[in-house]
Amino acid sequence: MASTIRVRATSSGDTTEVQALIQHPMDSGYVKDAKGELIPPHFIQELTFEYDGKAVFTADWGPAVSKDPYVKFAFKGGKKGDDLKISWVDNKGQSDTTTAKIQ
Amino acid sequence: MRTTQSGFPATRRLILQGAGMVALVGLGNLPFGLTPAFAANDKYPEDAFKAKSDADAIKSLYGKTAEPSDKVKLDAPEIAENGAVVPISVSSSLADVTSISILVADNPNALAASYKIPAGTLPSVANRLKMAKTTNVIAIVEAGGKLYSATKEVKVTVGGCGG
Amino acid sequence: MSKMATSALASILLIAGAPSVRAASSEADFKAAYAAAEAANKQAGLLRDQWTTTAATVAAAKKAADSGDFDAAVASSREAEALAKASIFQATSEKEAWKALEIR
Amino acid sequence: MRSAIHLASAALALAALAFTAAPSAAAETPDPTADAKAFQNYFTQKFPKLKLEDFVNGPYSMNEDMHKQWEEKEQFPPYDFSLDLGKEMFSKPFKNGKSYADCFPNGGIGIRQDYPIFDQKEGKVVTLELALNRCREANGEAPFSYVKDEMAALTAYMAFTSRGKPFDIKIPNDPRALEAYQNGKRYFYTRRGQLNFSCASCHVQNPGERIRAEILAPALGILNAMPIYRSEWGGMGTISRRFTTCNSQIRGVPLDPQADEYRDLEYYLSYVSNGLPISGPGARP
Repeated sequence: MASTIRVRATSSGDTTEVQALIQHPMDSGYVKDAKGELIPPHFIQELTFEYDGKAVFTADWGPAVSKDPYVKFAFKGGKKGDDLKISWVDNKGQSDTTTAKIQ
Repeated sequence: MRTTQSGFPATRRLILQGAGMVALVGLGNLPFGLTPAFAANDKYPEDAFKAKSDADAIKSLYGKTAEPSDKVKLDAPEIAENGAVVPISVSSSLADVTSISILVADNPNALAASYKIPAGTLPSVANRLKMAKTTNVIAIVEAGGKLYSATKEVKVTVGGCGG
Repeated sequence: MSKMATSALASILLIAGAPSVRAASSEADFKAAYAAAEAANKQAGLLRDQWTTTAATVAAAKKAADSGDFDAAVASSREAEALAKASIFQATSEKEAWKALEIR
Repeated sequence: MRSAIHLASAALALAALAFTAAPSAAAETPDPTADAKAFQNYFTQKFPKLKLEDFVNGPYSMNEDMHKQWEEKEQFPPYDFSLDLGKEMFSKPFKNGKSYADCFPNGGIGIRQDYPIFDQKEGKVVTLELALNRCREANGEAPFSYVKDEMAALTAYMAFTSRGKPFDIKIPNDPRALEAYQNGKRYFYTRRGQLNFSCASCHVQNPGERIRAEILAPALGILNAMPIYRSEWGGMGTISRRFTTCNSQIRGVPLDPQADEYRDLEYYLSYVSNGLPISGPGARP
C-alpha cells in the first residue's frame, strides 16, 4: 500500500532541507478508547535519514511525539536527483522505509 | 462571555490533554543511581525515555548537566492551540553540535524527542509534540561534549466549552 | 423582564422539583414521574431542542429504579422533567427571540 | 451537586428568556442579498485590519500566536493523507464501472464552491456530502458515514480542486428555496442546549475571544476551509461532524447528520460567505 512516509527534500546551494510527515497513530498509552480501556503504547522509536550510505539525521522518539509525526532538518551536501533513504521502526517492531529524490 | 459553570460533567473527549484522566500507568520505576549512557549515538535510549523527570532523563541520556545558554534558540508558542500538536523548533549557533533533545517537564515522561546530529548536518530541528498540561519545554544541545539548554513555558489546556 | 416575573417562574420550577417528603417512593411513583419526564422530553424532541443533560438525567432515573432506589429514581425523574420543560420553554420563546441577535 | 447545577441553569435559561413575546413583525420576506451584505459588513467593521479573504482562516486570522502555529502546520499539513486518500477514492470506479465523476458536473472537479445547491425537483437543499452518498447509492454502493474519514477524504479532495474559487451559492426564484435559507438563518441565531447558546452567541458576538485554549472563529467564511483536520480530534472532520459536535458541546442533543436543519444551516452560512475563496481542506486546533 502507499508508503506511510511523505518527504520533501529540496536542495539549495550546498544545503538540502528535508521535511517528513509520517502516517502513524503515535499512541502514548495514556489515552482511553471509547469503551474506556487504555490504548496500548504504539509509537515510532527510531527514524533515520540516510544520504549516500551515511546517516545524516537520526531521531529517537518517545510517546510524546504528535500523531502523524512531522520533522524538519537540513544537511550540507546533497544535490538534485540524489536519493535520500528514510526508514522508521516502532515499539511493536513494525517499520517502513522509502527512498525519495532530492528536488 | 460567561463560560460554563465549573463542575460540568466529566468531558467525554478521551484525549491526552484531559489532564485529569492521565492515568500514570505504573511504569517500572527506574533503578536509582542511573548509569550515564555513552555519547548519544548508540541504540535507542530506552531508560532516558522511561525517566520521569527532565533531570533524570538528561542524566540518563548524556550523563552530565546542562547550563542555560542564549546560543540555544527554542521556538514554542505562548499558548498551545492544542496540547496534541504543539509546534516546537530548536536551533543553535554553537559549534560542532552532536545532539539536540527536547523535554516537556510535566509530561508523564519528560523526554519527548532526541536527535543525533552528525557532522555536516545543521544544528536545527522542528517537530510537533504532545503536552499534557501547562509546563516548561526544555531544549538541550550537546556541543563540543558540553550541554547547553533553553527553557520556555507553554500554556496548555483543553478547548471548547466542555459539552 | 420584570424581576417579579423571573422569580415567579423560577419558583414554579423549583416546586415541581421538590421531592415529596412523605413515605419512600414506590415503584408506581417512579413510573408516573418517569413517564412524565419522557413525555416532556419527547415534546422537546418535536421542537428539535432536547438537552443532553435531560437524557443523562432520565438514564440516571432508570438506573436508580433498576437498582431499587425509587427515592432517587423519582427525584431524578422530576429533575429530568424540569430540564425537559425548560428546553421546551427555550424552544418556544426562541421562535421569536432569535431575531434580536440577527445581524441587520 | 450535579442536580443543583441543572436546576440553577434551567432556571437561568427561563429567566433569560423574554417573558412577553417580542413584537413579531409581519413575516417580512427574507432578502438574502441584503443579509449577505450586512453580514459581511458586520465582520469587516469588527475586524477592519482583515481583508475579506482572511476570514476563511477562522481562528488563525484572529490571533498572531495561533497564526504562527498554523503556518508551521501548513508547511506539511496533517490533512495530506486524507487528501491523497480522497483523490485515490475519487478515481477508483465503483463495482458497476461508474465513478463519482459521473455524478457531478465537470467530473466533480472544481465545483465545491457551488455547493450546497437548492434542488428544485426535491424542493430541498442538497449538500456536497449528501450528493456524494446519493451518488454512491445510485451506483449500488453503501453510503459512507457523514462524520467519518471516507466522507471527509472525498470532500477534502473536492474542496482542494476548488481552492481559491469564491463561494457561489445560488438561491433560485423559488419560495421553498427562500424558506430553506430562512430556516437555516433561524437555526443559526436560535439559542439551544442547556448552555443556552446559539451559533451566533460564539461566532457573531465573540469571534477572536478565547474559549479556554481555543479562539472562536468568525461566522463569516467559517465553512470555507471544510473539511478540517482538527488536532482536537486527531483526525478529519466533515461539516456534519462539526455541526453535531458543536451541538453536544452546548449540551444540545444533535440532530441526525444531514437533517433538514443542518442542510439549511449550511445553505445559509455558505450563502452569506459568497465571494470568499474556498480554502479547504484546512487544519484547525
